[in-house]
Amino acid sequence: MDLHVELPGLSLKNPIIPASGCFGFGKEYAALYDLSLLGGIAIKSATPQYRAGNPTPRIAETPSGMLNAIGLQNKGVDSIIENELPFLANYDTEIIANVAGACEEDYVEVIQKLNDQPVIKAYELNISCPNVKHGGIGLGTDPVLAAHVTKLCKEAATKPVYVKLSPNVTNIVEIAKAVEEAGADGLVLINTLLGMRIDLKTGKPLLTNKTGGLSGPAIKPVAIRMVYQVAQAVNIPIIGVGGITCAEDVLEFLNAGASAVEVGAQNFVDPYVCKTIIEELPSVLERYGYRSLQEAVGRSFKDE
Amino acid sequence: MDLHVELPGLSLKNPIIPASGCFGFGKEYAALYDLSLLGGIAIKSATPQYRAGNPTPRIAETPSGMLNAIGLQNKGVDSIIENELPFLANYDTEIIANVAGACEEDYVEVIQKLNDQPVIKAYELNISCPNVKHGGIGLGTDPVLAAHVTKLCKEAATKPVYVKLSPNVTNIVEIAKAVEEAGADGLVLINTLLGMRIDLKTGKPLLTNKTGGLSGPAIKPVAIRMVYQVAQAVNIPIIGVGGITCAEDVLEFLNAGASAVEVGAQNFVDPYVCKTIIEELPSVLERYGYRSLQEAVGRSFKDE
Amino acid sequence: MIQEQAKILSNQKIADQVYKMEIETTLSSQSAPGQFVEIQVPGYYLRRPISICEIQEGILTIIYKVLGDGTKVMSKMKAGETIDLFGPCGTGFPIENRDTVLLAGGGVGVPPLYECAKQYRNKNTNVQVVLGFNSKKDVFYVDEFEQLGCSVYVSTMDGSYGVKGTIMDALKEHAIEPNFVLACGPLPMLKAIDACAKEGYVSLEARMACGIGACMGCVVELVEGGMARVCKDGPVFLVGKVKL
Amino acid sequence: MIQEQAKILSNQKIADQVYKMEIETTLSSQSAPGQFVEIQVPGYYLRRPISICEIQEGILTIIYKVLGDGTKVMSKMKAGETIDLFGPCGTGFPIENRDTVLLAGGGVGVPPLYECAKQYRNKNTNVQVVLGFNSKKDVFYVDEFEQLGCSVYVSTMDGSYGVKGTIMDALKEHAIEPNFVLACGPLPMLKAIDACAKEGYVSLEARMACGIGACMGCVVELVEGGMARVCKDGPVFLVGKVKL
Ligand SMILES: Cc1cc2nc3c(=O)[nH]c(=O)nc-3n(C[C@H](O)[C@H](O)[C@H](O)COP(=O)(O)OP(=O)(O)OC[C@H]3O[C@@H](n4cnc5c(N)ncnc54)[C@H](O)[C@@H]3O)c2cc1C
Ligand SMILES: Cc1cc2nc3c(=O)[nH]c(=O)nc-3n(C[C@H](O)[C@H](O)[C@H](O)COP(=O)(O)OP(=O)(O)OC[C@H]3O[C@@H](n4cnc5c(N)ncnc54)[C@H](O)[C@@H]3O)c2cc1C
Ligand SMILES: Cc1cc2nc3c(=O)[nH]c(=O)nc-3n(C[C@H](O)[C@H](O)[C@H](O)COP(=O)(O)O)c2cc1C
Ligand SMILES: Cc1cc2nc3c(=O)[nH]c(=O)nc-3n(C[C@H](O)[C@H](O)[C@H](O)COP(=O)(O)O)c2cc1C
Ligand code: FES
Ligand code: FES
Repeated sequence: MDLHVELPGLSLKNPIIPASGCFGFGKEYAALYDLSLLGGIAIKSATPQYRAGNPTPRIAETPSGMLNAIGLQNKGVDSIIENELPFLANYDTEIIANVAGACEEDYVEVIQKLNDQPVIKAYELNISCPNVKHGGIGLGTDPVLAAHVTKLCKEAATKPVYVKLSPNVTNIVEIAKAVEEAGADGLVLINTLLGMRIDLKTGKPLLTNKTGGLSGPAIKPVAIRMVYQVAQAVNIPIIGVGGITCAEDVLEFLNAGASAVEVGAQNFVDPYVCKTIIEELPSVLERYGYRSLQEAVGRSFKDE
Repeated sequence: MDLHVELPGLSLKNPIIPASGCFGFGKEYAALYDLSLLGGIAIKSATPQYRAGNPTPRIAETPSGMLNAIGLQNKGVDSIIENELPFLANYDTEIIANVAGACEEDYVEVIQKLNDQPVIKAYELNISCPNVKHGGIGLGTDPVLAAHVTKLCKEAATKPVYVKLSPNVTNIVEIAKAVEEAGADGLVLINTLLGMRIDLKTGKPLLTNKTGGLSGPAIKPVAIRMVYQVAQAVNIPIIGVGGITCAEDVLEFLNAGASAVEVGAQNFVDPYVCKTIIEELPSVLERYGYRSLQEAVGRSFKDE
Repeated sequence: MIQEQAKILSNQKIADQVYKMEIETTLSSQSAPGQFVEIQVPGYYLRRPISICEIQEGILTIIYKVLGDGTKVMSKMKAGETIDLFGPCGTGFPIENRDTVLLAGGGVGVPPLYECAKQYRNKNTNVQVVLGFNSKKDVFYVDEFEQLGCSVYVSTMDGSYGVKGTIMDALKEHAIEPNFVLACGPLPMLKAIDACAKEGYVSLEARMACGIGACMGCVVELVEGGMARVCKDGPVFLVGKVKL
Repeated sequence: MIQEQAKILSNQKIADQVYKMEIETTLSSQSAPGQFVEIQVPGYYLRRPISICEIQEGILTIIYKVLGDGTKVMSKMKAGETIDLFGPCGTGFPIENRDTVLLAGGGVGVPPLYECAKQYRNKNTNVQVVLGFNSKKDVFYVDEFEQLGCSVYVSTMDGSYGVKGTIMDALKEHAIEPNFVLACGPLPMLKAIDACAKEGYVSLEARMACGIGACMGCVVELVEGGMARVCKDGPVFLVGKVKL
């Protein structure tokens, strides 16, 4: 079965994309399998400057999931252009640059620097970072702020802009619509849920950063719900993320309304997971009676 | 170790309370162990009238958790007073009446009817119901609405009022503070996260109600985070709920800032779980060096 | 009701995707035909309800079909390992004084009828059994029912064994009157039995959480109005009692 | 690196809460001393990093302490069962040309030093081994190191075996010079070694997610500035290289 998916700026040979922060810049996984097998790769968040990230421990396990508080550690956009993109140019896969920052100007700066990098096919705005200028409210949790940063990025960008939304909101549809109206070419749903674990030995939070982002199978029902709600409310494509471990999970996201998916934490558990899913997806689609991938998209809310 | 906890209206012999909707009115579990062992019981939500609830299927399994869409099925407050409370009066445990409704008047009506029932020691307002009058916004997701229903209930109630908050909000602290200011005697954190599963065989939501409430260990990190955030912002006690399966989990909630806890879905998995936790809690507290239960409360954010 | 880490005595395939497990457990002393056990499958959150197929001293037998992840894990369990049981749950089939009883089972609805057949045969009741499957490869327990002295009739959808068609076709073919029927199987079959049986009981399935009547997850509507819990008030209901 | 369902050959207790597991695996052909494997424990999400203790043809040995839920499950695995391994991960201890090497291990930091000892002894290097434990009941592998022809010194915190105190006390007591040291153990021990060793390597622990260098979960700060990944750039680092 043909797994091809055409999205703004992205011509994906299949809908499987490793999620940002869960695949580095591909080098480590390239030692395990050919990255050209992948539909695309969402590379680790880039900020204008080097960021050391949060102090360790940054990782905690949870039931069917994990918490991370990496804190956007990255070498800064210039170093990424110099040291990471040339390697990725060797592969026939669509590279999505995940863009982050502490304020709106940061997003614009990163985008301006990446605009003339041909290996980058689209941007994904990570607006879930809780440390921003605007009175401590995350850009991603307020529709007005989310729309504004989207608009600025769209003006700066020469490539399509996807916005990756935070699930830690009362009304995901409202934010999705605001971002669509501001010109977003697509949405990525969802980033991590805000969670915490306490180390019983000390009685203190296990992560030095105290809270962390919850990902893994535990959050899949929340991600599916949000994709389902948003897909019915917007007219731009959705890339689904959250707890995917197998081809069946991918089908669930497609049914919920996603056109493609990103696979995050499961890469840590099963380093071959993306390759395996790509191999198994055709037979899973056939088993459930689909003649094309497209037929599965949004089936959960479409009349038949 | 003495496990006694004194909370407004509730003199709990231990901090373990089966959560509303997960223990019915106690009858079924009374066949398994003596309910007088329990600190208290949060009984199934009561509404003014009989409610049939949602069509089935109402239950779906998820990784480390489950979805439910019972839809507040209950026989109405009058029937509960007549048929359920007399049985509960036989036990030496503190009964918390969980109160729900489709509008503010419903809450007040239920409370007025329960006020002269001596077996009820406190109210717990379930303001997470998404079907209310106010333009489809849940009472529990808007600080102004949440405060208002709290105020009305406090005026009507002759017993302490706890408010059970929805985790499906951008800013749990804001809502908790609004509710505290409106006179709440305590908080219960958290109700279920809104989630969904799709049945791959049909491509449609597995639950007839489409979305359901996610509970179980999967949501514990979110619950711990919210208890931790709210405990530092309010001066009323918190009852922690979400994913508790064992005495260690209880300690984690105490450390996060809860004074007592409710145990929900785990009753289904292990029908003796509350009894077991009560038996094991003293030795778990001792193992981690506590001389009293109180020492553990809020340790995660207290200087030592 | 008891929760127990019970010992698996055997776990063998008896038809396509269908397994029979014998379990050494004290639950057997409390069990009645038509009741079920709730099984904790390692790695999965909710317990799985599975009917009791046979009750012996200190031993319960269950028969289950691999339908999803949990039953798949169960099918890999080995004799000697333990399995976490809770039960017996629910209200089973009453054993009444009757001359003749017709047992109608479809697919994995067959197992609970076996203990019914045994107990009715012990009372010297005349037991007719009609079993419906999809295909020959799915058929099981025909010999076992015959060895109890039952008259057994089989139907398969594809006609590869017995009468071609449903149980209703087998009843017609063999001119069996559904006077007093105990039925367990897929919903369309139960509807057909519920409509034609003079008297009897049907056993239902539902997605369950608690399995003991506390959560209201598994309800069915009653014809007379109101709700009943499949796990507690059922799974066995009088014919004509519930809206199917 | 390979992901494999490998066969457990044995899994035995060798000290208080400490187990030794022999695994038949093709990973062994790629493994070097100081590298680790990532173990998938059924029922738990993240893999557990455990050092390689010994490398034989087609066999890896690991030694692990039951510290939490995952290692508890591991301790119950039986010979003949399979275990899901990924690895070998990380950059291990280089085997250099030296006259004498001092191996310093604390608690479950001891295991990776065993393969180092073996490979250095194969080169006829003079190998001194100093092992630190809490108490006599925790001591393991003294004989095994001696059988390789190493000089072994032991310290216990309570003095119930060997020198009372830390490894540093044992070094002082036996007047051993920390010239070229390979160390693995708890942070305070590594700090002490890092401070006094002329040359050598320390092996670190960190909470890991990916184990292959992609997630930045396990980083340590470098003395020269910047970050290194324990799972990929380490776990073995040159003495003096990282901020401990
Ligand atoms: C009272 C009762 C008696 C039963 N007796 C038998 C029996 O004797 N033999 C047999 O093979 N099957 C029986 N079933 C059906 C059996 O419970 C399901 O096939 C089984 O739960 C599927 O589990 P799974 O993990 O393989 O499927 P999954 O799809 O992975 O299960 C996911 C969740 O859905 C539930 N679920 C899925 N299918 C069903 C179903 N058909 N009915 C109820 N819950 C379901 C599971 O229990 C679990 O909670 C019975 C069901 C009920 C309610
Ligand atoms: C490179 C490396 C090599 C190691 N080699 C050994 C060894 O040879 N023998 C041995 O006994 N132990 C070793 N450890 C420590 C071992 O990884 C932990 O003891 C183990 O992960 C605890 O798992 P658990 O499920 O029992 O604990 P839990 O507390 O249930 O684990 C929860 C999570 O925290 C992680 N975690 C908990 N403690 C540690 C720790 N100390 N270090 C890293 N992650 C931790 C777990 O991996 C898991 O992700 C090593 C650690 C690293 C990083
Ligand atoms: C260790 C780790 C690091 C992450 N870093 C980023 C990041 O830099 N930028 C981003 O947008 N999302 C980041 N994420 C979120 C993931 O891309 C993904 O949205 C989330 O983990 C949910 O998917 P999953 O359940 O498949 O992991 C990170 C997740 C993990 C686990
Ligand atoms: C089947 C089911 C029914 C529930 N019914 C109610 C209810 O009637 N009222 C209420 O306030 N909460 C209800 N809840 C939510 C629980 O009380 C609890 O807040 C939630 O399940 C999280 O706790 P847990 O993870 O321990 O289950 C219900 C939960 C479940 C699983
Ligand atoms: S499953 Fe809970 S009431 Fe039946
Ligand atoms: S654990 Fe992911 S980089 Fe080390």
